[in-house]
Amino acid sequence: MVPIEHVIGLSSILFVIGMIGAATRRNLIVVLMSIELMLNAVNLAFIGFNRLWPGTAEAPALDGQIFVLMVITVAAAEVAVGLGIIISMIRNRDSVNLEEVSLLRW
Amino acid sequence: MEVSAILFYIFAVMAVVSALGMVLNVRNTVAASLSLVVTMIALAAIYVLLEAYLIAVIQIMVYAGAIVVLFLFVIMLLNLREDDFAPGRQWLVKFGAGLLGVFVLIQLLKLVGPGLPEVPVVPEGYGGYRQLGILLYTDYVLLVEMASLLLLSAIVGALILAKRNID
Amino acid sequence: MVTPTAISWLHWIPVLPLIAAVYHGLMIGIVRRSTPRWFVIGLSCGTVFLAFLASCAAFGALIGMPEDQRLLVDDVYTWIGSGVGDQVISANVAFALDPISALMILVVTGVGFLIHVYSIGYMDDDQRDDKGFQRFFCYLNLFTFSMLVLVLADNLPLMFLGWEGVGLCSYLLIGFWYSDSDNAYCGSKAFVVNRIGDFAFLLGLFALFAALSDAGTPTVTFREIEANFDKIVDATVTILGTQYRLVNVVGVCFFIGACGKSAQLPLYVWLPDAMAGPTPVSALIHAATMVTAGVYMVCRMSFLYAVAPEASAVVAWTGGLTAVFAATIAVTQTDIKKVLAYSTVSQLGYMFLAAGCGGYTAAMFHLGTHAFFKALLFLGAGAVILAMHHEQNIEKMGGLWKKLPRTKWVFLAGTLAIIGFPGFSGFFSKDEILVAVWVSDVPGHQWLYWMGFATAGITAFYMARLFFMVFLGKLRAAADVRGQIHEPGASVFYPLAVLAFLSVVGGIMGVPQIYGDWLSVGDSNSLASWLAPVLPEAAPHALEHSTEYLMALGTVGIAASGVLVALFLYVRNPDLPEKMAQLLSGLYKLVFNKYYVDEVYDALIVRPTVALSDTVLYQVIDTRVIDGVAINGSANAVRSLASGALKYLQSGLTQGYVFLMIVGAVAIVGWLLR
Amino acid sequence: MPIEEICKTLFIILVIVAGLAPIITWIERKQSALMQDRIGANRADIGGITVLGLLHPMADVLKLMTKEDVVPQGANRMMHMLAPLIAALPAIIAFGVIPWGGTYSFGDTTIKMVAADPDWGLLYIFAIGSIATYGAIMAGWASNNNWSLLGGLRASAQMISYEVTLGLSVVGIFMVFETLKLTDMVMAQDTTLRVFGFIEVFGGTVPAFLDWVRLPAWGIFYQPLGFVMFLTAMMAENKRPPFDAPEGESELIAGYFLEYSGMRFGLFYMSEFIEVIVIAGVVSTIFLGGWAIPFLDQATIIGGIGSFMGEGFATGLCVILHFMTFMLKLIVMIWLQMLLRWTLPRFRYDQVMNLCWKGLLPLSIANILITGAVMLLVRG
Repeated sequence: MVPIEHVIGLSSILFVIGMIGAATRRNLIVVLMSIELMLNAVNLAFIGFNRLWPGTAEAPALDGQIFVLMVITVAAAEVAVGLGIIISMIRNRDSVNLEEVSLLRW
Repeated sequence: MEVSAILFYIFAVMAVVSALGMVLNVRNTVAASLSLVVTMIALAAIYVLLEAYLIAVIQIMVYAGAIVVLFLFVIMLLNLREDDFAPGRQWLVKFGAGLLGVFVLIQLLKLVGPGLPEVPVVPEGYGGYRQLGILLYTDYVLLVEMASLLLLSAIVGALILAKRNID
Repeated sequence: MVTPTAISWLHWIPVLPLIAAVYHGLMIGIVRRSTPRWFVIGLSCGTVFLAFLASCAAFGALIGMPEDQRLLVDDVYTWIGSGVGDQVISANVAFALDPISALMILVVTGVGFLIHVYSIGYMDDDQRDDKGFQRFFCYLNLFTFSMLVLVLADNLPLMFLGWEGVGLCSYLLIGFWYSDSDNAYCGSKAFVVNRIGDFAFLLGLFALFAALSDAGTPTVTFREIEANFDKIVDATVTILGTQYRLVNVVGVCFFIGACGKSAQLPLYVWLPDAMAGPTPVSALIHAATMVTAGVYMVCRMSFLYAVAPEASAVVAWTGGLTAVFAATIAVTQTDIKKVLAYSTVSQLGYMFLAAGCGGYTAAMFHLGTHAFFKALLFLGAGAVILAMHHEQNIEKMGGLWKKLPRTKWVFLAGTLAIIGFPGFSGFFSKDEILVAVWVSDVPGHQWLYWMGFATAGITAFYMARLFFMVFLGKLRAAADVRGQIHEPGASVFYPLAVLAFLSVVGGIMGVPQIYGDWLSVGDSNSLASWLAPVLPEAAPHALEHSTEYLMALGTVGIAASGVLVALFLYVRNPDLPEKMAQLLSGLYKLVFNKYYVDEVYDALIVRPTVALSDTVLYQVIDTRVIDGVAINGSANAVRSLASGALKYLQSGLTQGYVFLMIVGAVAIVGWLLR
Repeated sequence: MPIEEICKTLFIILVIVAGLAPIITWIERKQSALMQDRIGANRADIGGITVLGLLHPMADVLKLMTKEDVVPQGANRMMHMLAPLIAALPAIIAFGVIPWGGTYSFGDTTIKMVAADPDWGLLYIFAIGSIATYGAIMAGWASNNNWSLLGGLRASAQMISYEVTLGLSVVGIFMVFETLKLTDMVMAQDTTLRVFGFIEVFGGTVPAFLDWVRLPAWGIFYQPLGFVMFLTAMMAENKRPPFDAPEGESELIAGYFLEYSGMRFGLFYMSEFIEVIVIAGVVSTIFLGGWAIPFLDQATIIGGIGSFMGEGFATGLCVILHFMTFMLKLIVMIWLQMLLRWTLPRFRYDQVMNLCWKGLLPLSIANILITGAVMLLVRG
């Protein structure tokens, strides 16, 4: 197996890609997908680090993987609500352009 | 180089390329989300290489099989064929974001700079459903309960947001 | 050191009334649905009766144990746990039963049960729409719970909890008829005056705990304090440059707390006003149980007072002065409940007199007998008030001897008991106190003795006056109620009968040995031997029997003369008191107006406080400083900052926020990894 | 050992995909004809020889291969081309974990009659099944046709919904067998179930004559409700009638593969039939004992025959017997699906959804609860 540094490096690259996507794309759906990508990058880091400290057969240390499960749960919830928002946004504004929903400002 | 390392690099390149494909594809939202699926599956393969089998399967089932399908579903439901937003005053933003991204990348890589220990041999049953399941329902049972509450509230929230009129 | 024996069901004694109180509270406050009266009665009286039975069982369990090991502890859970290592404080919800508390729970639940039963009849005509009947029983049960917690508490904080609980219930019950603002005022007064005492109580608690933790044994449990007490006996504290012994300071602080709760000088002023509450409340709270909590606490801490002669002297002198002072006021009062209230203050003074002089057994004895006869008197007064259709002025009563054929006998029994008629309970307990005062070495104990002696006479006088004015002479009632005067119902009378029986024979538990010798009873003062293991008794008094007989005879004599004077003044020559009052109008007015104590307090404390609060605290500190600077000022500052500059950050563009978030996160991570 | 794996993979592709799937088309034609009182396929002939119409599959393949591959105007060419592959691939690779037989040892060599035997075999099938959704979605979207799009939408919604029930309905089976490994599941079913054994749970003893009343320890006897729900959900995942709302001819013409022709259409067509086999394989593996012969476990066969015919021969015989048993069960399950497909009319779309969310999902959760309670009672 490759050194875990490489796994973390991959995770960092994916995270930054997701970050740039979330910050620059104006399509709300793509922004949501970029956030998913960031979450996935974090998951990869969790799994990689967990692989370094796996515990023993009697006392497994699987905190990283359990956290990944929780992140996946949160991501599912987030997507459900996010897509609900997108649908109601389309219904009200007929667009998923983030710049068109800027009513809530000074 | 051993087989697993080769596979890792193949999947890593696949993940990065498809992630870039997702972020940079400004014309076609469906293609972007299908790129995301490729990233997910590549990551699942990397999880298998890291011996997190259950997580890998769940990654495919939940991310590839449900979350991105939901994305596609919504995209198709709303019939968003083209991501045709007017371009303009994007250069600055993109440049700034790129700069920031590089900076964050450097920061993150500095984090692992000191070097990590050697990858140990995994114990018997690592990453399998037995160990994870036992942990989930003993030490982390509160987390499971909280997750169930979160999902419930997400269901209700999504319903209220998406339904035209609640009677 | 007594090793405690574990007992698992002791906590049910206080919890049972609590269940009823919580149920009533829920029904009144949350469910808001009326409960049938029979159920209210059954639940309230039933739980208190069960608590009484449990108390009897606990008492029996205690009797069955060896004499020097009588301590049952029910440790329920850790209530307050704090600190590490040596510096820990651990206050448990733990109930301890030793001979003193056993005596107290019998009184509280027994008399309490009788008063619950009495209340059924007394409150029956309370037909107002705010669920008064159920509310009354809710408070009454809550009071019973609090009092039992106070009595059974194993440590000072838990005792303080009960202490505050009874104070709260007292407040609630005094202002029970809150629609009359006077009653509400009286309740507030009781509450505020009690706060002063409670503050001192807390100070004493803190001082005691601080000293004990300095000595290396931080504890708040009574028996642990007692076990480690020799470590702090010689400790001193410096207050305002003067050194005092710690035990004296703590003792005085606790006693000030007791003054508030037990209505001693100078904090007695709330008790006469507390008569605004329903009569069963006066009987239960303001005569039999709560007001004796101070005496109980002093006896509980007797190991402290035994080595603090100065504090004991303060207790004794305060008690003695209160006894005389309140008795003189009682002479002129015309409200039947006020007379009894001042009488209560006076009798409580008696108890403190005894406790201060080292006669803890005598104090507890008088506490018990007083609970019987004073509850009886109050309830009897309640019966009279009911009969007179809520007329409380004794000048408008008179001649009820024929009208109330049953009540008059029980009232007479109570009167004789408090006067100290030979053989009645008050006779023995009062004697015990006077003997204890006579033999003590408190500075000026002869004075105290004569004060107690005089009080006995005055007590006889005013009680006789009360009895004569109510039951003898002409019927002075208003014309419209004359025809309707009637005996109260069964649930009112039977508790009276039981209490009358107890008042008459209650003294049997503590008959002094000199009378026991007549009947060849070896150990006639069973109360003293019962309490002996837990109360430090003063050195065995070396009085000759003849001296003791003489003292008893003297007391009886002065009581008899008091009664005779009352007979002369109020039965033979009903016009004479009026003339005397006119003759001594200055003195009469002074006494009639309770020595103007309320007015003096009002002028010296209440008005300056109100004025200070109104002008400085309210108009300057609250309005200007807190509202003006702290609240509006900070709000204005935030608002101007936000509207001037920060609002432009809220661009409405989601990705602007994402950018800012990333920049912030990068800054934090960069700083962490610098 | 790569050789062994390659052999197994080739076996799967050749026997199942290339062999069994076309034959099933014939079975379906003949069976439907039988049910509808027709004769069925009998026209394809080579020199007048029709062989009961068995030549029809061959003719089909030839026809599909030689037809023009049309890509409609405005379609996304790449996705349009990829979609059929993505639809067919998961169905084929799902075979990897289905055991065709048990584990046999000939002297030193041990043979496992399964291509891959991971610890999480059943989860693998679910994961693969969830990817299959993309074929329909991509096909529907890439065709640039409203009916296709609607078909793709319906397909994705239907498959996502039934995946939930699919997973939950077999949780009871996981609990009973305490494993996710398919070979272990079959091993656990290669024994018998004492019908009256529950008496011992309540402290009684089982009378000897009742102790002889036994059933094969198949999943279907432990989880009858789970079996029904799993089969239903699997069939719904396959989008064949009666769950063919995504491709309902009367509403959507042909749904998501409306714009396909030639061999690409053939791939969609084939993938459905392959999935029929997958369903049959999975169901018979986890509910019907897989290769296990009722009342005759592997040790008994090898011990009984080996005593007079030699161990090697007995094991070989056992392999053949087990494989035949599995094929028999497979065919019975395929036949059952055909029967259902030609018996039931198409559900309306809302009926499909109601059946899933309001019928099967609560039932499957109740099934889990009841199973848990019973297991707590029985196993303590």
